[in-house]
Amino acid sequence: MSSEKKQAEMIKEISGVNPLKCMKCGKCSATCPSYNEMDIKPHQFVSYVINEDIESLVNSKSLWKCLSCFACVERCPRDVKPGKLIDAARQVVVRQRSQDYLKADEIPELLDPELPQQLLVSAFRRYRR
Amino acid sequence: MPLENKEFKPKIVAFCCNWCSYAGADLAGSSRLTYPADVKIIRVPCSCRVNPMFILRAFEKGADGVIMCGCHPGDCHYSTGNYYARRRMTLLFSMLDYLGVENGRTRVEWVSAAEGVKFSETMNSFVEKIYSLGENVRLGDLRCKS
Amino acid sequence: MQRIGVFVCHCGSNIAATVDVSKVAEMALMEPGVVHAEDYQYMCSEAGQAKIAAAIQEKGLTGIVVCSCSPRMHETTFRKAAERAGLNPYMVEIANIREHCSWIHKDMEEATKKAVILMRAAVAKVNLNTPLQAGESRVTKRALVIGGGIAGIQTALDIADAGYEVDIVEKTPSIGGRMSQLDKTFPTLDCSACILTPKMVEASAHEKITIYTYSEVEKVSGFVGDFTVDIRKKARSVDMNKCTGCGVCQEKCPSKKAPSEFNRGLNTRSAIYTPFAQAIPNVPVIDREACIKFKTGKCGICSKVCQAGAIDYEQKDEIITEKYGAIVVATGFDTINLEKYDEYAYSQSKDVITSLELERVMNAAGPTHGHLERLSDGKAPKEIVFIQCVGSRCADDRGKPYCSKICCMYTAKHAMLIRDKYPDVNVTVFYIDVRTPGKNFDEFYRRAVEQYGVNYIKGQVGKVIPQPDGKLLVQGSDLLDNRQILKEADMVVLATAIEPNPDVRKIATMLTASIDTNNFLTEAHAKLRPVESPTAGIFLSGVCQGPKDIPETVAQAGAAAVKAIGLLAKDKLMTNPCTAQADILLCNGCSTCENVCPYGAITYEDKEVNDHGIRETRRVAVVNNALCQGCGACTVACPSGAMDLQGFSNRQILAEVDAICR
Amino acid sequence: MQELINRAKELLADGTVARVLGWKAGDLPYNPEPAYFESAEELKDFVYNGFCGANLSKYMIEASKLEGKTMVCLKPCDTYSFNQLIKEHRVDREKAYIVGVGCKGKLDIEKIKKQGIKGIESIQGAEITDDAETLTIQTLYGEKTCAYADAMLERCHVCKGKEHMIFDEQIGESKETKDAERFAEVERIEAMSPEEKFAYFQSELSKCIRCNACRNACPACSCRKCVFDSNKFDSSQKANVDSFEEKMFHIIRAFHVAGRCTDCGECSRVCPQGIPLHLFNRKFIKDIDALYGEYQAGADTDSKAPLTNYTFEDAEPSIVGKRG
Repeated sequence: MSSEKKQAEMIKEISGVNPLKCMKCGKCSATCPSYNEMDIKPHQFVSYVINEDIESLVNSKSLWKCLSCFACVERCPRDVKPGKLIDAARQVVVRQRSQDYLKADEIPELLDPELPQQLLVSAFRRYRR
Repeated sequence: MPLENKEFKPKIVAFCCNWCSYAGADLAGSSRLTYPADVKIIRVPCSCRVNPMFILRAFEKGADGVIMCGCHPGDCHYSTGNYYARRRMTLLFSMLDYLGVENGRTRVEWVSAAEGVKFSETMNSFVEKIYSLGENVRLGDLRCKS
Repeated sequence: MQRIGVFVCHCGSNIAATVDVSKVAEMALMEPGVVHAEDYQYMCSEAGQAKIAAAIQEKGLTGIVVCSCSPRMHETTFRKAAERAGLNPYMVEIANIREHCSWIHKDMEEATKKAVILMRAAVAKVNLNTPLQAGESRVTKRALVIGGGIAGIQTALDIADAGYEVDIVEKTPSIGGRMSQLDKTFPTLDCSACILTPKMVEASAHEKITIYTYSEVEKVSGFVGDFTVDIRKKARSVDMNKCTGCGVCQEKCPSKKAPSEFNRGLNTRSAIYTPFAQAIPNVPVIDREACIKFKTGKCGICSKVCQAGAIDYEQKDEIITEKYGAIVVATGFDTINLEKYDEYAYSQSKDVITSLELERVMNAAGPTHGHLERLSDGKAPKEIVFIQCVGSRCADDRGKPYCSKICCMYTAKHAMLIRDKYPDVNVTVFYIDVRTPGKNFDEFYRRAVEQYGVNYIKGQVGKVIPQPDGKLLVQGSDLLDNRQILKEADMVVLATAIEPNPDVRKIATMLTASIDTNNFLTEAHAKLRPVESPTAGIFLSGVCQGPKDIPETVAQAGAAAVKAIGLLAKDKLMTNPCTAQADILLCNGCSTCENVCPYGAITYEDKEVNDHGIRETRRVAVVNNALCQGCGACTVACPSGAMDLQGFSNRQILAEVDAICR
Repeated sequence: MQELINRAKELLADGTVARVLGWKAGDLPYNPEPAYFESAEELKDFVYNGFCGANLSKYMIEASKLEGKTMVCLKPCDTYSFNQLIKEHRVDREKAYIVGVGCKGKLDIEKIKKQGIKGIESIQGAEITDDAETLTIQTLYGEKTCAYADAMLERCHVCKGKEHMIFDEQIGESKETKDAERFAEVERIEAMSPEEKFAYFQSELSKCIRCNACRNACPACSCRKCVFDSNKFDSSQKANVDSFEEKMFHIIRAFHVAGRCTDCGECSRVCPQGIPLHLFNRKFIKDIDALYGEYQAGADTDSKAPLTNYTFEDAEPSIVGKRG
């Protein structure tokens, strides 16, 4: 199995998603609050996984722009859960050592004092190595 | 076919439902699609008519393989018969396997009235399997075998 | 002991070329019970049949085996031949030595051996055959149609035109159904009422049709040809014989706050009401929940103003019991509840409406008298967004997994009608796929796009956000342009999925008609028997079987009528004698068989039995031969072997097994 | 036990029940037998102890036909059978006054004997109220002891739980006795090679003498007439004339109770030859759980039985070969 295929399989396994169920209705993209920040749009995540183009997916901005708000998961009529796919893609990256998006010492200066603690905790959960 | 089995002529019973598989067998016939003469077909109205007793009895009397064919799930003439048959046969086959009977001796295959080719292919592969397993010694009345 | 004759057919050279037919006949004589065996060129020919008849008579045969082609080919032929010669037709068995032998084997010795074994199995079976009599049951020449929408009306008219009595039972106060709520119909854009009301009038005037409105089916017993049905005629509080339909009562009724069902709750009606002006019968009903007289005991205005003296506050529900030969289900559909689709803000804004509500808005008799306006403030909308597939094609439990089929077409219709009447209004349709198979359907949709400038966007809407100024912010995606769209709209119309009328579950249970996971009634065969239920005598008309548009519904209604007529035209029903039979001495009364019977043919009764001198009352299985189709599911489910199948009995099949394995 | 007897007397006296179905002492200290008691006088013979393994549910089929109610003593595991019989319309709930009796695991005399304890005269510690972890056994050869748990029936080591599924009242405490995996033995056999499996069952089943004790004790095997006694399948009263007969009998028996067997273990308890017959039933239960969803027969009175139910996606029979 090529490594791309392996990674696609891994994403499917981690997310528990069957991308073939997608009907291309676009409701995920329609509902996404980070849509404009993303280079690869939520509905495209699904096609990227189907086409096994994981390289592009893991190098995309979208990977770090998705808020994991799961609005797309909630509203997807086909139970495809694009949010879970991107979450899984993120997992594939963070599972490799030193692929962190942020270094620990970069964080303090990025912090907004108004930021709720809870958000920080959830962010760490998502981005930590 | 292995040489040492040259003398071995297996007895194979096929239960076929009247509406799909028996018609599929008819189609195999009218299309002249051959399969070994070891297979003998018994017509039943539906796969759900096949009682595990029939299958065990066949083995008791010396059958070497028993195959049951019915309509594809969802296509049963009686709407739901093959669903019941599927559960019954799954459990029965599992029990036979548990008792140490080679699981290749029993098979269920869904064959529609249009699948003459599938019928003949199924029978060919089943018979081949039975030849490879050889004579049924684990089930059956051993007196019949002498 | 049977006296069996074996007849081996050459089928020209079809059999004889590979099977030594005379050898088969010769071997047959060695089988137990066989007293006669012969082979002949063509057994199915006149001469061949004559040979069988002669042998039956001369040798006093009690059973015959014909070794020939498939029983699917000539079993009936030989059974009839035997019957003509005085033998019970079910004493005939066929050994299929053509399709299952001569045609597939090349080696003569091998094929002959197999043919002999097949002959033996058939002989072994015939040895255990018993004469079977096809039962007869009478047919009541009257049909019941449940549901008075276009499907029910059309079915009733077709059956009545064939000369049979038909009763329509309709739950609401008037027949007409969903179609009466529609404004225009695709693809020709005729006015729905203009084509429906004449049919309603025709049905009510037809001498063979009796209409029970404001009535429900309460109980069904019996079986094909002989159903007994209790119909509850709910108290109307108005004497149908006296009422002249003048309408004064409705005008004077002081209670006018009840939501109008006909207008989908978009406006209100009086407590005494007819659902719509063209209602049939044109006799109002008092809604006792809303009526002041019923709630407080004071009022009685309708009674005072009624010149005919038709108001009857004392009226009670009435149960009518009637017999029917056939029952047609035409219970139709409703739109799904949108509770779980809060992202579309249906519950938050009056300007987010379903397509069926839009029909009422567009209709001259509707809440806005046909003016397109926002229901919140009555302003004319400038920007309308349609959202397709709301709840359809949905894999989770919020919606329905199927395509509702009619939405693409009615949305195109709505879009077109709006653009036609209000050219300054912008119309946008968000769609996943546009599905328009059907005569002149795609042309219709293309006209909406090309001629009327409806803006179709491939992509779903994620959410609708009501704005403080009353506008609706629609956030959708355009998959072809790969962008997210934010659009301000004045009105949003949801193409809401349709589902079978919720009452259908109850009705199906009463009829023992099967129903699928989506509550659509199951047809006897998806392709070949689409308008019949697997339960004999029950027919399906309209959307209760699956989503359909009007032309399809009418076509299916006619088909269901033809099937019902085919049944009613018979004086007696011949029943298949190969049915299950319960041996009441062996029956445990455990209900296992009842649970696997697809036809509801098995019931349990307390019966007096005499079990070797022990007299007692036992709960035992009883098979209704008119309902049983002979699948045999019960025979295997029965642990005690009490249930057996005539014509395919346990012992017969075992005899075949034994003969083959001998 | 005294509490049970007192309650039985009350119920008989106030006419709630016409009779009591329980156990009375047998001719040996370890073989109490099911019995009816119709008066306070008769109740002096009533016993309830660790050897009262018999599942009385089945007796209620006949008791349901009698005049008046019957007080029946049911252990937690017996109540599953009773529910199953209600579901199959074999017993009349109205005719039963169910006393859910406590249970701290039932004893297997064979297990005691296997420890070399012979010539048994009396056994202490088997009383239900007794908290003793040890049985004290007086024998011809002196006093012997044996741990209670070591003498328990196999079925009690895989106990379904101490809750009664159905009862009118409960008397006595029950103890958790589960200390083994229910399907461990089945799994052990499944892991064998076909040759080993065949040899194992061949050796076990060849002991069968077709005494029909399993059939007679089994609450699910309650047919008015067994198929092996009727001529419906040409299978009546066959003796074991060949190696196949007992297989046929036990496979079909297990199949007929599949989805209905509550795993009460009576078949194995009563087998005079010590054949582990429950392994057939438990195999079906395991398959049903795995293929069609967890199902415990007798846990309720209205669920659809696995063999009278289906889904479109059910496993195909070929799964048997694929599971490996």
